[in-house]
Amino acid sequence: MQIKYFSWIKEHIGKSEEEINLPHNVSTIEELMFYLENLNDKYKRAFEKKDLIKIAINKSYSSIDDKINNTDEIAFFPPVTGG
Amino acid sequence: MQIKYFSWIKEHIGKSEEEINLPHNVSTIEELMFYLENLNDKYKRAFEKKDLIKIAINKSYSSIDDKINNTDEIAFFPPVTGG
Amino acid sequence: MDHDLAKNIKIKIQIEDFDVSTETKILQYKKTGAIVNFIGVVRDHDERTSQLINSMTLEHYPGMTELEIEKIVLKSIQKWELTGVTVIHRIGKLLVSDQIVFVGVSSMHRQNAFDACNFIMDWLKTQAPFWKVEENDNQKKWVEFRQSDEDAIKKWKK
Amino acid sequence: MDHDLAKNIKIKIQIEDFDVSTETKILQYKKTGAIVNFIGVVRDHDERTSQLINSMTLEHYPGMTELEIEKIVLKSIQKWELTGVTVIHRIGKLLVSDQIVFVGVSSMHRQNAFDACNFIMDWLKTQAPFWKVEENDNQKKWVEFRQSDEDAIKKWKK
Repeated sequence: MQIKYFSWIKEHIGKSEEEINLPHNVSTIEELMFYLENLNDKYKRAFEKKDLIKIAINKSYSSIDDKINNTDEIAFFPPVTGG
Repeated sequence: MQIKYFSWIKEHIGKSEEEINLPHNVSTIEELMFYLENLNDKYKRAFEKKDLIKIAINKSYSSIDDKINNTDEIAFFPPVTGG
Repeated sequence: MDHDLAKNIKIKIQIEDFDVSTETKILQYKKTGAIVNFIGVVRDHDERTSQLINSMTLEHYPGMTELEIEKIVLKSIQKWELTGVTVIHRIGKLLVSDQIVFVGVSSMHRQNAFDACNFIMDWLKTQAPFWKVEENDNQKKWVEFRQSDEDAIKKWKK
Repeated sequence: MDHDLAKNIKIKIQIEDFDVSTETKILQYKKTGAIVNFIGVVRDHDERTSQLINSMTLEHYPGMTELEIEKIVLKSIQKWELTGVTVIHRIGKLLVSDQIVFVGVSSMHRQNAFDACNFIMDWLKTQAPFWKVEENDNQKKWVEFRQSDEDAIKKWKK
């Protein structure tokens, strides 16, 4: 599974993307976030303010309950500030 | 008194401006219009559709009841169509 | 009225064309975050009759036009916090696709710029003494005023 | 959707600057009577803290950005009768006074152009995945989202 991070989430984690193998017990975005934040303190800090984190599955806005699978591209980013 | 005509009012009357001496019995815009439309058929036709005629006294929108005097600049024109 | 803003108002009635990029740059001050431009152009047909046209000629009431536009612009800067306002209106003969009018408004925040530009256009359409005559090979025809323009200004009276 | 209009949609994410006059001309079709442009520019200060800035850098989510802007533009042409729509958003490092975004809408009638341009900007502000980081001599700071941008889209949900 491809995961992308943007803005301050990317900076907290220290990388803009990574490839992971989806663990067997992870089938939703919420479970993926829980899995990631328990990897180390960098992820913990990145996912601290969950209200402020937007999620995209395959470049489309998604919610925390959405199902995911190993071929998906997941992205985590803060509220957008362009324009 | 200076009188200016614009758009189709100007074309009906056949001139864009003229200098007149205000007759003694004319003290409002309404009386001036009555005086002008009785001069000849050109003016009569120009002032036929009174609802469609806008009035300015000294370059400021005015109404048919407004008082006028010999030093004023009066203008008659149709609803505006710029922009 | 903000003293600085008074310097940032430009009103021009001219025969010449205008350049939208140049006018946009002029509207840009240090505090400006948003610029909204309106550009009116000559359509190839009469709106009411759908008849094709070749050109139009714009006449106006020199002196009164500038005063009326100034009144509208002053109202807009009393209503919204703006950093600059430009109104340029062309007169004389214009061909299909020619630019007729430019209204540009700059502000710190975009909604003020959108509203002020919309407000100025709506009032200009009903108050500024310009008249259009449309021309094609066979005839010329004075454009009739539109009730929808009168109706448009009601939204600012709420 | 009008087949012709689909050809008149332009969406670009680019590092390079854009020219407002050129983009305005591109939006002009035979039926066009009105063009409304929005131009966002880099202010010299942070909105929340008022701290002066020297530059900002814009990053985005390539691929998703284009899809989100396309969705917004398609919504706008379903809602209003338009003749053309252009959205250009710059990325990378921008200095104070640089142009950030261009949204241009052309239509037969001005109110459609005003509303569609305003609608596209409001949705772009909350949906298109761009992030700004502001820079001055001492620090860099990710711009925080504004509640007022979230609130702005409510006017289109009535």
